[in-house]
Amino acid sequence: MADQTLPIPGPTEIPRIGTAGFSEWLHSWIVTVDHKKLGILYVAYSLFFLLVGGVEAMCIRIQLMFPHNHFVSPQVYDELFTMHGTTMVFLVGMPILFGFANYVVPLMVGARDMAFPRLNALSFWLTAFGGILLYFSFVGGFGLYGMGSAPDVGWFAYAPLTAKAFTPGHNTDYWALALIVAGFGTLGTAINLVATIISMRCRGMTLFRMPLFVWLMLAVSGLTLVTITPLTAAQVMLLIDRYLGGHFFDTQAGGSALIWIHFFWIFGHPEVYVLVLPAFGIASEIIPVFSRKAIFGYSTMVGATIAIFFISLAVWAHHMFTVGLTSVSIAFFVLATMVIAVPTGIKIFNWLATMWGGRLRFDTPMLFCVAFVFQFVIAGLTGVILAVAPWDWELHNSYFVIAHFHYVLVGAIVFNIFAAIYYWFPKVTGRMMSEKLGKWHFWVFFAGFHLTFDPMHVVGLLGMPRSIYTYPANRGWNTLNMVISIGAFVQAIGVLIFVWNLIQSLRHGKEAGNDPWDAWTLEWATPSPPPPYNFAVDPVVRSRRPLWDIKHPDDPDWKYEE
Amino acid sequence: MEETAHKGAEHGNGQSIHLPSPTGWPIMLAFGFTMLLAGLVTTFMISIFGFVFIVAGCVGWFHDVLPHEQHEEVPILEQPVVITTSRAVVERVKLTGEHRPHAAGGTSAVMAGIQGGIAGGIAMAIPAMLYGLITHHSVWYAINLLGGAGVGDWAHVTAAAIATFHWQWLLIACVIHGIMCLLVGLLFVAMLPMLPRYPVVLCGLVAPILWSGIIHSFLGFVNPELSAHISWPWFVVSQIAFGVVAGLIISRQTHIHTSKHLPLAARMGFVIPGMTHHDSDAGTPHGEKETH
Amino acid sequence: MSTAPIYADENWNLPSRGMVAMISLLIGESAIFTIFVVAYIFYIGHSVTGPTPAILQVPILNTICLLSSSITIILAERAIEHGQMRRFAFFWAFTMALGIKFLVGTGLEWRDLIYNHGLTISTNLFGTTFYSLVGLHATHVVIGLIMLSIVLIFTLTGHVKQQHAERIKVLALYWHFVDAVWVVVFTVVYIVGR
Amino acid sequence: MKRRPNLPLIRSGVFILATFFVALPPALGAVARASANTLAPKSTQAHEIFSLAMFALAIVGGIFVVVESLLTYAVIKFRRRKTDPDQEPPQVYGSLRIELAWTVIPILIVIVLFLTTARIIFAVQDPPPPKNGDLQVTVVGHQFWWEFRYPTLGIVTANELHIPVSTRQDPDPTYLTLLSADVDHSFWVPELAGKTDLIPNHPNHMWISPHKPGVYYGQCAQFCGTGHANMLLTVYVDTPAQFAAWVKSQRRPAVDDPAVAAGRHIFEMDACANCHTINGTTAHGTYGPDLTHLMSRATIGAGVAANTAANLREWVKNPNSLKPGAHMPAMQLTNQQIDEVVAYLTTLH
Repeated sequence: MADQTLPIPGPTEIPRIGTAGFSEWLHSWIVTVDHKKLGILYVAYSLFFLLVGGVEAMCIRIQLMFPHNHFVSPQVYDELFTMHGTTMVFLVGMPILFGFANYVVPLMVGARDMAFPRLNALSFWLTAFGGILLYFSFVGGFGLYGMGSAPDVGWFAYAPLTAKAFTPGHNTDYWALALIVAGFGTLGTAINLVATIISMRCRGMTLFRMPLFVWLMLAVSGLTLVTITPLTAAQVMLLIDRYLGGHFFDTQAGGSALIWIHFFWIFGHPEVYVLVLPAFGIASEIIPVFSRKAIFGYSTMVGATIAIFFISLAVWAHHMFTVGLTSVSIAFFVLATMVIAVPTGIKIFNWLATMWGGRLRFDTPMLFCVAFVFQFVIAGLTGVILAVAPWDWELHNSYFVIAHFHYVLVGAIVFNIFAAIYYWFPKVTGRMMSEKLGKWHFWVFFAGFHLTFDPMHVVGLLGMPRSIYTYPANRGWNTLNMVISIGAFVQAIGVLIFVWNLIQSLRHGKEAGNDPWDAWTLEWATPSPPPPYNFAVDPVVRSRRPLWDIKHPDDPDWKYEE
Repeated sequence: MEETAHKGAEHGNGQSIHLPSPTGWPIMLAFGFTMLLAGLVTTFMISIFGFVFIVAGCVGWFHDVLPHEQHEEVPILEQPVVITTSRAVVERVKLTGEHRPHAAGGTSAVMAGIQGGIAGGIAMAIPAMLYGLITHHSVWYAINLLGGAGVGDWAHVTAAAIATFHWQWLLIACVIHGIMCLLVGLLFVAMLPMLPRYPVVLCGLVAPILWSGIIHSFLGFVNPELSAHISWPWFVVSQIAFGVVAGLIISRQTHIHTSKHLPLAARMGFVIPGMTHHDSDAGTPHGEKETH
Repeated sequence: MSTAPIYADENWNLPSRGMVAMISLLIGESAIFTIFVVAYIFYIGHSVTGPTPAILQVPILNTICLLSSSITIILAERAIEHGQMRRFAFFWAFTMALGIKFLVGTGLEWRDLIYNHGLTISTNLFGTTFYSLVGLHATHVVIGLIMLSIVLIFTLTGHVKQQHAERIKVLALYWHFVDAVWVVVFTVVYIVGR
Repeated sequence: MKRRPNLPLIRSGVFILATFFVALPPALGAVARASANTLAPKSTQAHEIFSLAMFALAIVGGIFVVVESLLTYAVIKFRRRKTDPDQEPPQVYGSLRIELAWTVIPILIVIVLFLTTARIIFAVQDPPPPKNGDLQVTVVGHQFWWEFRYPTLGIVTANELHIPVSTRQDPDPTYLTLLSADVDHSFWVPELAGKTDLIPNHPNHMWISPHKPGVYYGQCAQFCGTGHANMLLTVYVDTPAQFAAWVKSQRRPAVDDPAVAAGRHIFEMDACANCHTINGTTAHGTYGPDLTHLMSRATIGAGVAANTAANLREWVKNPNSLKPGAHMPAMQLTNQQIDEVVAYLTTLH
């Protein structure tokens, strides 16, 4: 048999939260430089903002339930959708995925910590304070309806609506400044991750033996380096306009509104891949474990990742098919956008092939991952539809687009975020999450998701544009909007079940042991939760699935890997 | 894990491990930076306040790392980690010894596909140009059809215009033709071993006719101008020329005939335990690294 | 039981994390500069009123100073590698002097533009893009000089030793980047844009 | 293990998908009284887009059915059963051949789809240049209303665009030049054409060849501020006779009815004249819509309310109550003054 007892040491006791030592406990989290604690902080912070952004989404959906509804004023509605978008992308999506990376990547590559633990702490706190500054806008300054001066120009903040002439007050400044702060944090994390992945790998962990999640985080970090920075640069220009009287986006003085759109989407499109690639990474870890098979076509997956990395930098103008580009440049961006579907398709086929012939175990993480694959196929195909530029002239800025990108952001990314939480929760806390509540969470959220976003495609095809706080009653959109809003509430219930599960399992979950899923990557070779030093002795690996090699000494992976 | 031999080699003495000590300076620096910018939307004093924090944070941080990094000693506690599985048995795809596949995958196959594609592309051009020469007395006719119509900015072009030389159209035609031929070559090399019998018939007859049928069904929409000027019999002849040449080259180079009796999994080129040529060198893990 | 031999690769050398991180940072910085350079190029000739780039004087001396500081910092790197600390301090200080000369030159140029030509950041698009791009670069020079001066202080007090060569090289890489960016900025602003 | 593909299943899948995308919107759109359905083309451009859309939909629909069926099959077939022995399935590390196949086939599909798309892009976006006599309209986007100028006809109007029908036998396309007075907007009438943005300092062009007379609805499709949702747009496609009559009526100077002279006086003397134009009076403002033929329009406030005396009264009293974010201030007139102004406005046919 393959049983093997390893003398890897770990703490005998999980540190408990005692009321007596509360200030000490709090202090230990504030001054920590441990990648695991920072990872937890990231995830906790993002989950908090997930709820906040979710509440904003609920308000939006209540407002749109009926035509001519008066739940919120137009001004507040604009603030809500701007803050919803900004929150979900910058305060939920990126931090939570970087949080997972923070926790898992050093463990996966067999390192004691990130390359720069203090920089890691700085990055987290910058991100956190950026979020707080953004939300301070609700109370800072004077505004309509007690909403303060929250940004109200859309998360894309198209110039010249952001110019002082059109948005006096500090709404836009809050948006730009908060994102610059958070952006520096993100940049720091990206640098840290690249350095960790390149320079901190344990003995034997060659690039082509890294788990796919690590590969994808390497790509994401690289992509972050070249995408967050253009946004920061453009926001600095915006602030120069607003504070120093510059003219970058001042159309009265010859400035260009168009160049902002370019700059924003040079950031904005790769940003989608910054968010979705970690989700791919999560799926590439979970699907093999629950299919009980090695990932199908590891090298192709890596190749597809690299292809996506490069192509994603050349597709931004597909957000701009209606701004009046020349036909030739539209054709170029159509081609680039369609081509990126190819490596993405390869990934989907490879996940399918991983499941094919496996022995699928539908624990909650796997359920979320399978739903992810199912929904991501649709998201990808509606993406191809939107890449067909003439059709995009009809669909651009309609609810079809909203449906498409929520299929990516929720159907793919949020589903994988949940999968990841269910998957790594035992490692982080030493306790399992409740399977029963997990299944409830999955099915309720799944139903709510489809109830919300499937009809959104139709309402978009019926010509409903985005960013509108009210709509005419005679366009045939009323019933569908009602259905969408109901779906949103079903999703909210799903999320509440999840939160309840989280709290319950933290206290009463059953003991997990170090390797509850019978998995294969290095993080499962440490106690749960791992000790501060991760590995008492530096691990040495010979294949992509080091734990498989131990569990199956007669049939180790390194014999077969190309 | 195999690394038990390394225990306690580098870090500490087996009792404790150096880790960077916790520090409050990063949060102070982050707070200062946020305040510095927050001053822009509140009052100037906040910025000054933030600046003081930044300076304090930088100095404090500096003392953390210089002259040498501050560490804390984390004691190692012995806690056994069990790495085991209840699923020790791994099923195998049943294969007998003579079913070892030949070196069908890898870069050599890709090269064969590329060569087949190029050769097929050249062979295909011959009937196409012949068609132009016979019907319109111009070798450029077929090229212009592909290149001019390919980019879609044709509107009611005359046959005479199609028959004259245009360098842009030639260029575009070459690009489209080249890409398509390479792709189909690669597709052949991927698919042929799965259907190992009569490769030349498959490539040279079945595939071209299928392909022509598919194209015929939607070309009228993809490109009406091209569709209006195309001659389908000649089109099929060109496709067959491609298929025969590409199929011949690929089947020669990849020994497709030898894989006739293999099970489907082997013909599909799966890398599976028991089906790989790595089997024999199990004890030399150093060897595998070079293959990356 | 496993009989697989222990896999011990004798040569397990990974790149230095400091160098990797600095290269990553510089990739990000390049993206920022790219955006500003693109904006500058895009807006050439778009100014509605006010001074045009024709008023610019080509800062030849400044450029020579900054570019030669790259050479002196290389000499400083070599010195510390060989443990010649005095030589290191000399070249390091020389590098800083060249950097300061560059900054002073830029300051004088700006003063001339502001007071003699009436060009400020809010005058017109040329002013906005010019001061932003050159100012962004100057900010990097200032940050570089602060870091260089910290190293210089610690060198003079004897805290910097040969074993710090690795970190010094990382810092020097940043300085090289600042110089390289100047080549781009110089070309765009003073040659293409004029 | 290998089974024949279940053709009836695939067909029904395609059918359901087609229903969802193609049949459902028109079915729902038919219920709507003012449909803005993207799948109900009524012009040359929209027809081109629609046929391309159906082609693309056929392709992605096919892929959808194949991939999702494979996924469903895998999930059902390879799920762990209670009776399964607790052991690992055969490990498969990959297959270069298969991966090559599912790389090359999508690329071939992409090429076909791209070439088709490119053709339609050129066909729709690069029309033959306008001939002499083709109608040209300048559309100016404002926060939050539309200004339509017919330079060749000397007409300026707002929010309701009149263009002639353009049959296949007798094509008479209208060419639009799109400008913006302030921020980004987007001109979108789904049944007539795809959208084109109105961007300051960046004139854009589009053309429409509507096939069927009628009224078409659309609205601004680029977020432009508080009033964005109420920046509606109506296009009247007229028969040649109707269009000629409309042009004739619009070219007359404003009606001058002595009975409402008091209202006219308030209009000219008060701030109204700073922003609005009424031909034949001293009011020549250009910040707000031209009111010379106000009563020829069906709605006020860019489609926010029907053009009735009651609504006009409400509007003059406090525009923000009807349309939050509207730039027109409440004019602080007495009730009597409001009545007089409204009485004057209702004469402007």
